[in-house]
Amino acid sequence: MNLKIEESNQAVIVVVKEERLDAHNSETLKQELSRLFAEGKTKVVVDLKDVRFIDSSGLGALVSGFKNASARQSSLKISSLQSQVKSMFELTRLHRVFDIYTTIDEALETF
Amino acid sequence: MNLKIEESNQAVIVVVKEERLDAHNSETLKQELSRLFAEGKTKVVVDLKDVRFIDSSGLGALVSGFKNASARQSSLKISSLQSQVKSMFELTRLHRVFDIYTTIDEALETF
Amino acid sequence: MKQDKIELHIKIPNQTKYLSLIGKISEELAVQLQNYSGDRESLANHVNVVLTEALVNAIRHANADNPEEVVEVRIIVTEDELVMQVFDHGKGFDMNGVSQSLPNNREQLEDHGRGLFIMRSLMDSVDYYPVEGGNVLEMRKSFN
Amino acid sequence: MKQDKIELHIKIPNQTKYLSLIGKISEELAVQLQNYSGDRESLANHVNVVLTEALVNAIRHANADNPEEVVEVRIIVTEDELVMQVFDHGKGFDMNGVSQSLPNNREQLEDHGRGLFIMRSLMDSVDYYPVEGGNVLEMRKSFN
Ligand SMILES: Nc1ncnc2c1ncn2[C@@H]1O[C@H](COP(=O)(O)OP(=O)(O)O)[C@@H](O)[C@H]1O
Ligand SMILES: Nc1ncnc2c1ncn2[C@@H]1O[C@H](COP(=O)(O)OP(=O)(O)O)[C@@H](O)[C@H]1O
Repeated sequence: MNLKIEESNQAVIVVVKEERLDAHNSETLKQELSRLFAEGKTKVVVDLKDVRFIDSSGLGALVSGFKNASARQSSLKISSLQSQVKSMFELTRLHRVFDIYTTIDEALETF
Repeated sequence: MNLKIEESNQAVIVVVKEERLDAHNSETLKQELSRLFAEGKTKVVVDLKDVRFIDSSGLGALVSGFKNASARQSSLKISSLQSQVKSMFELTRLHRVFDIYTTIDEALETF
Repeated sequence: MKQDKIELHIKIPNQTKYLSLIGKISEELAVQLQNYSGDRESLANHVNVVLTEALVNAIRHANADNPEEVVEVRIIVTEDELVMQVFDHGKGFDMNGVSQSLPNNREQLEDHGRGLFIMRSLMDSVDYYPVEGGNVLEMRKSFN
Repeated sequence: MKQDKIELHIKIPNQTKYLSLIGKISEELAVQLQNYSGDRESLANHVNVVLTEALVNAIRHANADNPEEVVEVRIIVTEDELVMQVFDHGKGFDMNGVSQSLPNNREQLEDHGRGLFIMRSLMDSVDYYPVEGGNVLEMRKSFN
Protein backbone atom coordinates (compact mmCIF):
# COMPACT_ATOMS: atom_id res chain seq x y z
CA MET A 1 0.00 0.00 0.00
CA ASN A 2 1.09 3.50 -0.88
CA LEU A 3 1.06 5.87 2.15
CA LYS A 4 2.65 9.32 2.25
CA ILE A 5 3.53 10.34 5.80
CA GLU A 6 4.28 13.99 6.66
CA GLU A 7 4.92 15.79 9.91
CA SER A 8 3.48 19.27 10.43
CA ASN A 9 4.25 20.92 13.79
CA GLN A 10 2.97 18.46 16.37
CA ALA A 11 0.74 16.56 13.93
CA VAL A 12 1.27 13.64 11.57
CA ILE A 13 -0.53 13.51 8.23
CA VAL A 14 -1.08 10.11 6.64
CA VAL A 15 -2.11 10.47 3.00
CA VAL A 16 -3.56 7.28 1.52
CA LYS A 17 -2.28 7.22 -2.08
CA GLU A 18 -4.61 4.50 -3.30
CA GLU A 19 -7.80 4.46 -5.32
CA ARG A 20 -9.16 1.59 -3.22
CA LEU A 21 -8.90 1.16 0.56
CA ASP A 22 -10.10 -2.41 0.96
CA ALA A 23 -9.38 -5.76 2.58
CA HIS A 24 -6.35 -6.15 0.32
CA ASN A 25 -4.43 -3.14 1.63
CA SER A 26 -6.12 -1.84 4.79
CA GLU A 27 -4.03 -3.98 7.15
CA THR A 28 -1.00 -1.82 6.28
CA LEU A 29 -2.86 1.36 7.22
CA LYS A 30 -4.05 -0.24 10.47
CA GLN A 31 -0.50 -1.20 11.42
CA GLU A 32 0.93 2.18 10.45
CA LEU A 33 -1.61 3.97 12.65
CA SER A 34 -0.90 1.58 15.49
CA ARG A 35 2.84 2.24 15.11
CA LEU A 36 2.37 6.03 15.14
CA PHE A 37 0.31 6.03 18.35
CA ALA A 38 2.70 3.53 19.99
CA GLU A 39 5.56 5.94 19.16
CA GLY A 40 3.70 8.59 21.13
CA LYS A 41 2.18 10.70 18.35
CA THR A 42 -0.94 12.40 19.69
CA LYS A 43 -2.36 14.15 16.61
CA VAL A 44 -2.92 12.18 13.42
CA VAL A 45 -4.87 13.13 10.29
CA VAL A 46 -5.70 10.45 7.71
CA ASP A 47 -6.34 12.05 4.33
CA LEU A 48 -8.50 10.10 1.87
CA LYS A 49 -8.46 12.53 -1.08
CA ASP A 50 -7.27 9.85 -3.55
CA VAL A 51 -9.59 7.12 -2.28
CA ARG A 52 -12.56 6.51 -4.53
CA PHE A 53 -13.62 3.21 -2.96
CA ILE A 54 -13.74 1.97 0.64
CA ASP A 55 -15.09 -1.29 2.06
CA SER A 56 -15.81 -2.44 5.62
CA SER A 57 -12.18 -3.49 6.11
CA GLY A 58 -10.99 -0.02 5.11
CA LEU A 59 -13.45 1.51 7.57
CA GLY A 60 -12.28 -1.08 10.12
CA ALA A 61 -8.65 0.04 9.82
CA LEU A 62 -9.75 3.61 10.63
CA VAL A 63 -11.91 2.42 13.55
CA SER A 64 -8.90 0.51 14.87
CA GLY A 65 -6.81 3.70 14.66
CA PHE A 66 -9.57 5.66 16.39
CA LYS A 67 -9.70 3.15 19.28
CA ASN A 68 -5.94 3.23 19.54
CA ALA A 69 -5.98 7.01 19.73
CA SER A 70 -8.79 7.12 22.32
CA ALA A 71 -6.98 4.62 24.55
CA ARG A 72 -3.94 6.93 24.64
CA GLN A 73 -5.64 10.33 24.98
CA SER A 74 -4.59 11.03 21.40
CA SER A 75 -6.73 11.95 18.46
CA LEU A 76 -7.34 10.74 14.91
CA LYS A 77 -9.06 12.98 12.39
CA ILE A 78 -10.09 12.26 8.82
CA SER A 79 -10.05 14.57 5.81
CA SER A 80 -11.08 14.84 2.14
CA LEU A 81 -13.82 12.26 1.60
CA GLN A 82 -14.95 11.66 -1.99
CA SER A 83 -18.71 11.30 -2.32
CA GLN A 84 -18.86 7.50 -2.53
CA VAL A 85 -16.53 7.16 0.45
CA LYS A 86 -18.62 9.65 2.39
CA SER A 87 -21.76 7.62 1.76
CA MET A 88 -20.07 4.53 3.20
CA PHE A 89 -19.29 6.46 6.40
CA GLU A 90 -22.92 7.56 6.52
CA LEU A 91 -24.33 4.10 5.78
CA THR A 92 -22.33 2.62 8.66
CA ARG A 93 -23.02 5.67 10.90
CA LEU A 94 -19.28 6.16 11.34
CA HIS A 95 -19.62 9.82 10.35
CA ARG A 96 -20.91 10.26 13.91
CA VAL A 97 -17.86 8.57 15.39
CA PHE A 98 -15.08 10.29 13.46
CA ASP A 99 -14.16 13.96 13.21
CA ILE A 100 -14.28 14.51 9.46
CA TYR A 101 -12.95 17.62 7.68
CA THR A 102 -13.03 18.89 4.12
CA THR A 103 -9.29 19.48 3.84
CA ILE A 104 -6.11 18.53 5.68
CA ASP A 105 -5.65 22.16 6.77
CA GLU A 106 -9.11 22.34 8.34
CA ALA A 107 -8.37 19.17 10.26
CA LEU A 108 -5.00 20.56 11.45
CA GLU A 109 -6.56 23.80 12.68
CA THR A 110 -8.80 21.96 15.12
CA PHE A 111 -6.06 20.21 17.10
CA MET B 1 -23.83 8.01 -32.55
CA ASN B 2 -22.82 11.47 -31.49
CA LEU B 3 -21.46 13.58 -34.38
CA LYS B 4 -20.88 17.32 -34.29
CA ILE B 5 -20.98 18.83 -37.79
CA GLU B 6 -19.60 22.30 -38.44
CA GLU B 7 -19.09 24.33 -41.61
CA SER B 8 -15.96 26.47 -41.93
CA ASN B 9 -15.60 28.41 -45.21
CA GLN B 10 -15.86 25.79 -47.92
CA ALA B 11 -15.10 22.86 -45.62
CA VAL B 12 -17.21 20.61 -43.40
CA ILE B 13 -15.81 19.35 -40.10
CA VAL B 14 -17.26 16.14 -38.68
CA VAL B 15 -16.26 15.70 -35.04
CA VAL B 16 -16.82 12.17 -33.74
CA LYS B 17 -17.98 12.68 -30.14
CA GLU B 18 -17.55 9.05 -29.08
CA GLU B 19 -14.94 7.16 -27.11
CA ARG B 20 -15.35 4.12 -29.37
CA LEU B 21 -15.74 4.07 -33.15
CA ASP B 22 -16.71 0.46 -33.74
CA ALA B 23 -19.15 -1.86 -35.51
CA HIS B 24 -21.93 -0.62 -33.25
CA ASN B 25 -21.85 3.01 -34.37
CA SER B 26 -19.66 3.31 -37.49
CA GLU B 27 -22.55 2.82 -39.93
CA THR B 28 -23.89 6.23 -38.92
CA LEU B 29 -20.58 7.90 -39.72
CA LYS B 30 -20.42 6.09 -43.05
CA GLN B 31 -23.89 7.29 -44.00
CA GLU B 32 -23.25 10.82 -42.84
CA LEU B 33 -20.10 11.03 -45.01
CA SER B 34 -21.96 9.56 -47.95
CA ARG B 35 -24.73 12.16 -47.49
CA LEU B 36 -22.25 15.05 -47.33
CA PHE B 37 -20.48 14.08 -50.57
CA ALA B 38 -23.82 13.39 -52.28
CA GLU B 39 -24.89 16.94 -51.31
CA GLY B 40 -21.84 18.22 -53.17
CA LYS B 41 -19.47 18.99 -50.32
CA THR B 42 -15.90 18.77 -51.62
CA LYS B 43 -13.81 19.29 -48.46
CA VAL B 44 -14.47 17.18 -45.38
CA VAL B 45 -12.37 16.73 -42.23
CA VAL B 46 -13.20 13.93 -39.79
CA ASP B 47 -11.83 14.75 -36.35
CA LEU B 48 -11.15 11.81 -34.02
CA LYS B 49 -9.89 13.72 -30.95
CA ASP B 50 -12.39 12.02 -28.61
CA VAL B 51 -11.93 8.53 -30.04
CA ARG B 52 -9.82 6.27 -27.86
CA PHE B 53 -10.74 3.01 -29.61
CA ILE B 54 -11.27 2.10 -33.26
CA ASP B 55 -11.93 -1.31 -34.85
CA SER B 56 -11.91 -2.49 -38.47
CA SER B 57 -15.50 -1.33 -38.95
CA GLY B 58 -14.60 2.16 -37.79
CA LEU B 59 -11.67 2.20 -40.19
CA GLY B 60 -14.03 0.81 -42.84
CA ALA B 61 -16.43 3.74 -42.45
CA LEU B 62 -13.54 6.13 -43.09
CA VAL B 63 -12.36 4.10 -46.11
CA SER B 64 -15.89 4.23 -47.47
CA GLY B 65 -15.88 8.03 -47.08
CA PHE B 66 -12.48 8.23 -48.75
CA LYS B 67 -13.71 6.21 -51.75
CA ASN B 68 -16.79 8.36 -51.97
CA ALA B 69 -14.67 11.51 -51.97
CA SER B 70 -12.24 10.17 -54.60
CA ALA B 71 -15.09 9.19 -56.90
CA ARG B 72 -16.35 12.80 -56.84
CA GLN B 73 -13.06 14.73 -57.06
CA SER B 74 -13.58 15.71 -53.43
CA SER B 75 -11.34 15.12 -50.46
CA LEU B 76 -11.56 13.63 -47.00
CA LYS B 77 -8.92 14.40 -44.38
CA ILE B 78 -8.52 13.07 -40.88
CA SER B 79 -7.32 14.86 -37.75
CA SER B 80 -6.37 14.35 -34.08
CA LEU B 81 -5.51 10.67 -33.71
CA GLN B 82 -4.96 9.37 -30.18
CA SER B 83 -2.02 6.99 -29.92
CA GLN B 84 -4.00 3.72 -29.90
CA VAL B 85 -6.08 4.86 -32.86
CA LYS B 86 -2.93 5.89 -34.70
CA SER B 87 -1.46 2.43 -34.23
CA MET B 88 -4.56 0.86 -35.79
CA PHE B 89 -4.08 3.05 -38.88
CA GLU B 90 -0.44 1.97 -39.00
CA LEU B 91 -1.20 -1.72 -38.45
CA THR B 92 -3.65 -1.72 -41.37
CA ARG B 93 -1.35 0.55 -43.47
CA LEU B 94 -4.20 3.05 -43.83
CA HIS B 95 -1.90 5.87 -42.66
CA ARG B 96 -0.53 5.69 -46.22
CA VAL B 97 -3.98 6.04 -47.72
CA PHE B 98 -5.37 8.92 -45.68
CA ASP B 99 -4.11 12.46 -45.24
CA ILE B 100 -3.78 12.66 -41.47
CA TYR B 101 -3.19 15.91 -39.51
CA THR B 102 -2.49 16.74 -35.88
CA THR B 103 -5.28 19.29 -35.53
CA ILE B 104 -8.43 20.34 -37.38
CA ASP B 105 -6.79 23.67 -38.27
CA GLU B 106 -3.79 21.99 -39.87
CA ALA B 107 -6.13 19.85 -41.94
CA LEU B 108 -8.16 22.90 -43.01
CA GLU B 109 -5.05 24.83 -44.11
CA THR B 110 -4.15 22.17 -46.66
CA PHE B 111 -7.36 22.31 -48.68
CA MET C 1 -39.44 -12.08 -27.80
CA LYS C 2 -36.74 -13.59 -25.62
CA GLN C 3 -35.53 -11.35 -22.81
CA ASP C 4 -32.07 -9.82 -23.14
CA LYS C 5 -29.84 -11.37 -20.52
CA ILE C 6 -26.18 -11.10 -19.61
CA GLU C 7 -24.49 -13.90 -17.68
CA LEU C 8 -20.99 -13.50 -16.33
CA HIS C 9 -19.08 -16.20 -14.49
CA ILE C 10 -15.59 -15.70 -13.17
CA LYS C 11 -13.21 -17.87 -11.18
CA ILE C 12 -10.28 -16.30 -9.37
CA PRO C 13 -7.64 -17.55 -6.95
CA ASN C 14 -8.65 -17.14 -3.27
CA GLN C 15 -6.61 -13.94 -2.88
CA THR C 16 -7.59 -10.40 -1.98
CA LYS C 17 -5.43 -8.95 -4.77
CA TYR C 18 -8.22 -9.89 -7.20
CA LEU C 19 -10.88 -7.84 -5.37
CA SER C 20 -10.33 -4.75 -7.49
CA LEU C 21 -10.61 -6.72 -10.74
CA ILE C 22 -14.02 -8.11 -9.79
CA GLY C 23 -15.05 -4.71 -8.44
CA LYS C 24 -14.17 -3.00 -11.71
CA ILE C 25 -15.81 -5.62 -13.89
CA SER C 26 -19.00 -5.34 -11.85
CA GLU C 27 -18.92 -1.54 -12.18
CA GLU C 28 -18.60 -1.85 -15.97
CA LEU C 29 -21.67 -4.08 -15.97
CA ALA C 30 -23.64 -1.77 -13.71
CA VAL C 31 -23.03 1.42 -15.69
CA GLN C 32 -24.49 -0.36 -18.73
CA LEU C 33 -27.78 -1.25 -17.04
CA GLN C 34 -30.14 0.75 -19.17
CA ASN C 35 -33.23 -0.53 -17.37
CA TYR C 36 -32.16 0.77 -13.97
CA SER C 37 -34.23 3.80 -13.08
CA GLY C 38 -31.97 5.16 -10.32
CA ASP C 39 -28.49 6.69 -10.35
CA ARG C 40 -26.26 4.25 -12.27
CA GLU C 41 -23.01 5.65 -10.84
CA SER C 42 -24.20 4.91 -7.28
CA LEU C 43 -25.46 1.50 -8.29
CA ALA C 44 -22.03 0.75 -9.79
CA ASN C 45 -20.36 1.71 -6.51
CA HIS C 46 -22.84 -0.33 -4.48
CA VAL C 47 -22.34 -3.41 -6.63
CA ASN C 48 -18.57 -3.01 -6.28
CA VAL C 49 -18.89 -2.68 -2.48
CA VAL C 50 -21.23 -5.62 -1.87
CA LEU C 51 -19.26 -7.96 -4.14
CA THR C 52 -16.07 -6.94 -2.36
CA GLU C 53 -17.68 -7.68 1.03
CA ALA C 54 -19.01 -11.05 -0.11
CA LEU C 55 -15.69 -12.02 -1.72
CA VAL C 56 -13.65 -11.08 1.35
CA ASN C 57 -15.91 -13.25 3.52
CA ALA C 58 -15.50 -16.17 1.11
CA ILE C 59 -11.73 -15.69 0.92
CA ARG C 60 -11.09 -15.20 4.64
CA HIS C 61 -13.88 -16.90 6.59
CA ALA C 62 -14.95 -19.75 4.32
CA ASN C 63 -11.76 -20.56 2.43
CA ALA C 64 -9.49 -19.68 5.39
CA ASP C 65 -7.15 -17.52 3.29
CA ASN C 66 -5.86 -20.59 1.41
CA PRO C 67 -4.31 -19.05 -1.73
CA GLU C 68 -4.74 -22.28 -3.71
CA GLU C 69 -8.52 -22.31 -3.25
CA VAL C 70 -10.75 -20.83 -5.94
CA VAL C 71 -13.63 -18.37 -5.53
CA GLU C 72 -16.41 -18.21 -8.06
CA VAL C 73 -18.64 -15.26 -8.83
CA ARG C 74 -21.69 -15.30 -11.05
CA ILE C 75 -23.53 -12.15 -12.14
CA ILE C 76 -26.81 -12.34 -14.02
CA VAL C 77 -28.50 -9.30 -15.48
CA THR C 78 -32.04 -9.60 -16.82
CA GLU C 79 -34.38 -6.84 -17.89
CA ASP C 80 -35.65 -6.34 -14.36
CA GLU C 81 -32.98 -7.41 -11.93
CA LEU C 82 -29.36 -7.98 -11.09
CA VAL C 83 -28.39 -11.21 -9.29
CA MET C 84 -24.92 -11.75 -7.85
CA GLN C 85 -23.69 -15.03 -6.41
CA VAL C 86 -20.44 -15.73 -4.60
CA PHE C 87 -19.52 -19.40 -4.08
CA ASP C 88 -17.29 -20.60 -1.27
CA HIS C 89 -15.97 -24.06 -0.39
CA GLY C 90 -16.26 -23.66 3.38
CA LYS C 91 -18.43 -25.28 6.06
CA GLY C 92 -21.00 -22.52 5.87
CA PHE C 93 -22.42 -20.38 8.69
CA ASP C 94 -25.78 -19.33 10.01
CA MET C 95 -26.36 -15.93 8.45
CA ASN C 96 -29.50 -15.33 10.50
CA GLY C 97 -27.40 -15.70 13.62
CA VAL C 98 -25.35 -12.64 12.60
CA SER C 99 -26.61 -9.45 14.24
CA GLN C 100 -28.49 -7.06 11.97
CA SER C 101 -27.16 -4.04 13.85
CA LEU C 102 -23.95 -2.06 13.65
CA PRO C 103 -21.05 -2.72 16.07
CA ASN C 104 -20.82 0.99 16.91
CA ASN C 105 -21.59 1.14 20.65
CA ARG C 106 -19.51 3.56 22.62
CA GLU C 107 -18.31 0.77 24.93
CA GLN C 108 -17.55 -1.65 22.15
CA LEU C 109 -16.75 0.03 18.87
CA GLU C 110 -15.57 -2.92 16.76
CA ASP C 111 -13.19 -2.75 13.80
CA HIS C 112 -15.05 -5.52 11.96
CA GLY C 113 -18.58 -6.89 11.59
CA ARG C 114 -20.00 -4.38 9.09
CA GLY C 115 -19.90 -6.54 5.94
CA LEU C 116 -23.32 -8.19 6.13
CA PHE C 117 -24.91 -4.96 7.35
CA ILE C 118 -23.60 -3.22 4.21
CA MET C 119 -24.78 -5.99 1.88
CA ARG C 120 -28.23 -6.08 3.49
CA SER C 121 -28.52 -2.28 3.35
CA LEU C 122 -27.53 -1.84 -0.28
CA MET C 123 -29.28 -4.83 -1.86
CA ASP C 124 -32.94 -5.87 -1.94
CA SER C 125 -32.16 -9.32 -0.58
CA VAL C 126 -29.19 -11.33 0.72
CA ASP C 127 -29.36 -15.11 1.11
CA TYR C 128 -26.83 -17.77 2.00
CA TYR C 129 -27.44 -21.44 1.29
CA PRO C 130 -25.57 -24.69 0.70
CA VAL C 131 -24.92 -25.98 -2.81
CA GLU C 132 -22.85 -28.94 -3.99
CA GLY C 133 -19.29 -28.56 -2.76
CA GLY C 134 -19.92 -25.47 -0.67
CA ASN C 135 -22.24 -22.53 -0.23
CA VAL C 136 -23.47 -19.54 -2.12
CA LEU C 137 -24.14 -16.01 -0.95
CA GLU C 138 -26.80 -14.54 -3.23
CA MET C 139 -27.70 -10.87 -3.55
CA ARG C 140 -30.49 -9.39 -5.62
CA LYS C 141 -31.32 -5.87 -6.73
CA SER C 142 -34.44 -5.07 -8.71
CA PHE C 143 -34.41 -2.27 -11.30
CA ASN C 144 -37.78 -0.77 -10.41
CA MET D 1 2.01 -25.13 -5.93
CA LYS D 2 -1.01 -24.81 -8.14
CA GLN D 3 -0.78 -22.13 -10.81
CA ASP D 4 -2.81 -18.97 -10.36
CA LYS D 5 -5.51 -18.89 -13.01
CA ILE D 6 -8.40 -16.60 -13.86
CA GLU D 7 -11.32 -17.91 -15.89
CA LEU D 8 -14.00 -15.60 -17.18
CA HIS D 9 -17.05 -16.72 -19.09
CA ILE D 10 -19.67 -14.29 -20.35
CA LYS D 11 -22.81 -14.69 -22.42
CA ILE D 12 -24.38 -11.68 -24.10
CA PRO D 13 -27.24 -11.15 -26.53
CA ASN D 14 -26.11 -11.19 -30.20
CA GLN D 15 -26.05 -7.38 -30.42
CA THR D 16 -23.26 -4.94 -31.15
CA LYS D 17 -24.31 -2.67 -28.27
CA TYR D 18 -22.53 -5.11 -25.93
CA LEU D 19 -19.16 -4.77 -27.69
CA SER D 20 -17.93 -2.01 -25.43
CA LEU D 21 -18.83 -3.95 -22.27
CA ILE D 22 -16.73 -6.95 -23.33
CA GLY D 23 -14.00 -4.63 -24.53
CA LYS D 24 -13.82 -2.86 -21.18
CA ILE D 25 -13.94 -6.06 -19.15
CA SER D 26 -11.09 -7.49 -21.23
CA GLU D 27 -9.06 -4.31 -20.70
CA GLU D 28 -9.55 -4.56 -16.93
CA LEU D 29 -8.23 -8.11 -17.09
CA ALA D 30 -5.28 -7.16 -19.26
CA VAL D 31 -4.05 -4.27 -17.13
CA GLN D 32 -3.86 -6.71 -14.19
CA LEU D 33 -1.58 -9.18 -15.98
CA GLN D 34 1.48 -8.91 -13.79
CA ASN D 35 3.37 -11.58 -15.69
CA TYR D 36 3.23 -9.74 -19.01
CA SER D 37 6.63 -8.31 -19.77
CA GLY D 38 5.53 -5.83 -22.45
CA ASP D 39 3.47 -2.65 -22.28
CA ARG D 40 0.25 -3.53 -20.46
CA GLU D 41 -1.67 -0.50 -21.77
CA SER D 42 -1.04 -1.60 -25.37
CA LEU D 43 -1.89 -5.19 -24.55
CA ALA D 44 -5.18 -3.99 -23.03
CA ASN D 45 -5.99 -2.12 -26.23
CA HIS D 46 -5.02 -5.09 -28.40
CA VAL D 47 -7.16 -7.47 -26.39
CA ASN D 48 -10.08 -5.05 -26.65
CA VAL D 49 -9.59 -4.78 -30.44
CA VAL D 50 -9.24 -8.49 -31.22
CA LEU D 51 -12.21 -9.45 -29.05
CA THR D 52 -14.29 -6.76 -30.73
CA GLU D 53 -13.30 -8.11 -34.18
CA ALA D 54 -14.07 -11.70 -33.22
CA LEU D 55 -17.39 -10.75 -31.61
CA VAL D 56 -18.53 -8.69 -34.59
CA ASN D 57 -17.81 -11.65 -36.90
CA ALA D 58 -19.80 -13.97 -34.63
CA ILE D 59 -22.69 -11.48 -34.34
CA ARG D 60 -22.89 -10.55 -38.03
CA HIS D 61 -21.49 -13.40 -40.12
CA ALA D 62 -22.19 -16.48 -37.99
CA ASN D 63 -25.33 -15.49 -36.10
CA ALA D 64 -26.68 -13.36 -38.99
CA ASP D 65 -27.46 -10.36 -36.75
CA ASN D 66 -30.26 -12.29 -35.03
CA PRO D 67 -30.75 -10.31 -31.77
CA GLU D 68 -32.19 -13.33 -29.95
CA GLU D 69 -29.07 -15.43 -30.48
CA VAL D 70 -26.43 -15.55 -27.77
CA VAL D 71 -22.67 -15.08 -28.09
CA GLU D 72 -20.29 -16.58 -25.59
CA VAL D 73 -16.83 -15.40 -24.71
CA ARG D 74 -14.33 -17.23 -22.55
CA ILE D 75 -11.08 -15.67 -21.33
CA ILE D 76 -8.48 -17.73 -19.50
CA VAL D 77 -5.41 -16.20 -17.93
CA THR D 78 -2.65 -18.46 -16.65
CA GLU D 79 0.81 -17.50 -15.48
CA ASP D 80 2.19 -17.63 -18.99
CA GLU D 81 -0.59 -16.93 -21.44
CA LEU D 82 -3.91 -15.37 -22.27
CA VAL D 83 -6.47 -17.44 -24.19
CA MET D 84 -9.64 -15.90 -25.62
CA GLN D 85 -12.46 -17.90 -27.19
CA VAL D 86 -15.53 -16.59 -28.98
CA PHE D 87 -18.31 -19.11 -29.66
CA ASP D 88 -20.79 -18.75 -32.49
CA HIS D 89 -23.80 -20.84 -33.53
CA GLY D 90 -23.27 -20.51 -37.28
CA LYS D 91 -22.33 -22.91 -40.06
CA GLY D 92 -18.66 -22.04 -39.77
CA PHE D 93 -16.26 -20.93 -42.50
CA ASP D 94 -12.85 -21.83 -43.82
CA MET D 95 -10.52 -19.40 -42.11
CA ASN D 96 -7.54 -20.53 -44.19
CA GLY D 97 -9.46 -19.52 -47.29
CA VAL D 98 -9.48 -15.90 -46.09
CA SER D 99 -6.66 -13.85 -47.58
CA GLN D 100 -3.82 -13.01 -45.22
CA SER D 101 -3.23 -9.68 -46.94
CA LEU D 102 -4.80 -6.27 -46.60
CA PRO D 103 -7.56 -5.10 -49.00
CA ASN D 104 -5.69 -1.84 -49.65
CA ASN D 105 -4.92 -1.95 -53.38
CA ARG D 106 -5.29 1.33 -55.20
CA GLU D 107 -7.78 -0.25 -57.64
CA GLN D 108 -9.80 -1.98 -54.97
CA LEU D 109 -9.56 -0.31 -51.59
CA GLU D 110 -12.22 -2.19 -49.60
CA ASP D 111 -14.16 -0.90 -46.62
CA HIS D 112 -14.15 -4.32 -44.94
CA GLY D 113 -11.99 -7.44 -44.69
CA ARG D 114 -9.43 -6.24 -42.11
CA GLY D 115 -10.76 -8.14 -39.06
CA LEU D 116 -8.82 -11.39 -39.37
CA PHE D 117 -5.71 -9.51 -40.46
CA ILE D 118 -5.87 -7.49 -37.22
CA MET D 119 -6.46 -10.58 -35.05
CA ARG D 120 -3.59 -12.46 -36.71
CA SER D 121 -1.25 -9.47 -36.40
CA LEU D 122 -1.89 -8.73 -32.73
CA MET D 123 -2.12 -12.27 -31.33
CA ASP D 124 0.36 -15.15 -31.35
CA SER D 125 -2.18 -17.54 -32.86
CA VAL D 126 -5.74 -17.50 -34.20
CA ASP D 127 -7.68 -20.74 -34.78
CA TYR D 128 -11.25 -21.52 -35.76
CA TYR D 129 -12.77 -24.95 -35.25
CA PRO D 130 -16.14 -26.64 -34.80
CA VAL D 131 -17.46 -27.52 -31.34
CA GLU D 132 -20.82 -28.90 -30.27
CA GLY D 133 -23.56 -26.54 -31.40
CA GLY D 134 -21.29 -24.21 -33.35
CA ASN D 135 -17.73 -23.04 -33.70
CA VAL D 136 -15.07 -21.32 -31.69
CA LEU D 137 -12.54 -18.70 -32.70
CA GLU D 138 -9.55 -19.04 -30.38
CA MET D 139 -6.79 -16.51 -29.91
CA ARG D 140 -3.66 -16.90 -27.82
CA LYS D 141 -1.04 -14.50 -26.54
CA SER D 142 1.97 -15.63 -24.58
CA PHE D 143 3.45 -13.42 -21.85
CA ASN D 144 7.10 -13.98 -22.72
N1 LIG E 1 -18.78 -17.13 3.74
C1 LIG E 1 -18.68 -17.24 5.08
N2 LIG E 1 -18.30 -18.41 5.65
C2 LIG E 1 -18.20 -18.52 7.00
N3 LIG E 1 -18.48 -17.54 7.86
C3 LIG E 1 -18.86 -16.36 7.37
C4 LIG E 1 -19.00 -16.13 5.97
N4 LIG E 1 -19.41 -14.87 5.78
C5 LIG E 1 -19.53 -14.32 7.01
N5 LIG E 1 -19.22 -15.20 7.97
C6 LIG E 1 -19.27 -14.97 9.44
O1 LIG E 1 -20.12 -13.86 9.69
C7 LIG E 1 -19.44 -12.86 10.45
C8 LIG E 1 -19.94 -11.46 10.04
O2 LIG E 1 -19.53 -11.16 8.73
P1 LIG E 1 -19.42 -9.64 8.28
O3 LIG E 1 -20.65 -8.93 8.67
O4 LIG E 1 -19.08 -9.64 6.84
O5 LIG E 1 -18.27 -9.02 9.15
P2 LIG E 1 -16.69 -9.40 9.23
O6 LIG E 1 -16.37 -10.28 8.09
O7 LIG E 1 -16.02 -8.05 9.19
O8 LIG E 1 -16.51 -10.07 10.57
C9 LIG E 1 -17.99 -13.09 10.17
O9 LIG E 1 -17.16 -12.60 11.21
C10 LIG E 1 -17.92 -14.60 10.04
O10 LIG E 1 -17.84 -15.20 11.30
N1 LIG F 1 -17.56 -16.45 -37.33
C1 LIG F 1 -17.67 -16.43 -38.69
N2 LIG F 1 -18.63 -17.17 -39.30
C2 LIG F 1 -18.75 -17.17 -40.64
N3 LIG F 1 -17.97 -16.44 -41.47
C3 LIG F 1 -17.00 -15.68 -40.93
C4 LIG F 1 -16.80 -15.64 -39.52
N4 LIG F 1 -15.76 -14.82 -39.27
C5 LIG F 1 -15.33 -14.38 -40.48
N5 LIG F 1 -16.07 -14.89 -41.49
C6 LIG F 1 -15.88 -14.65 -42.94
O1 LIG F 1 -14.54 -14.20 -43.15
C7 LIG F 1 -14.54 -12.95 -43.85
C8 LIG F 1 -13.38 -12.08 -43.41
O2 LIG F 1 -13.55 -11.66 -42.09
P1 LIG F 1 -12.82 -10.35 -41.55
O3 LIG F 1 -11.39 -10.42 -41.93
O4 LIG F 1 -13.12 -10.22 -40.10
O5 LIG F 1 -13.45 -9.14 -42.37
P2 LIG F 1 -14.94 -8.58 -42.45
O6 LIG F 1 -15.71 -9.19 -41.33
O7 LIG F 1 -14.76 -7.11 -42.33
O8 LIG F 1 -15.44 -8.98 -43.80
C9 LIG F 1 -15.90 -12.35 -43.57
O9 LIG F 1 -16.30 -11.45 -44.56
C10 LIG F 1 -16.78 -13.58 -43.50
O10 LIG F 1 -17.16 -13.98 -44.80
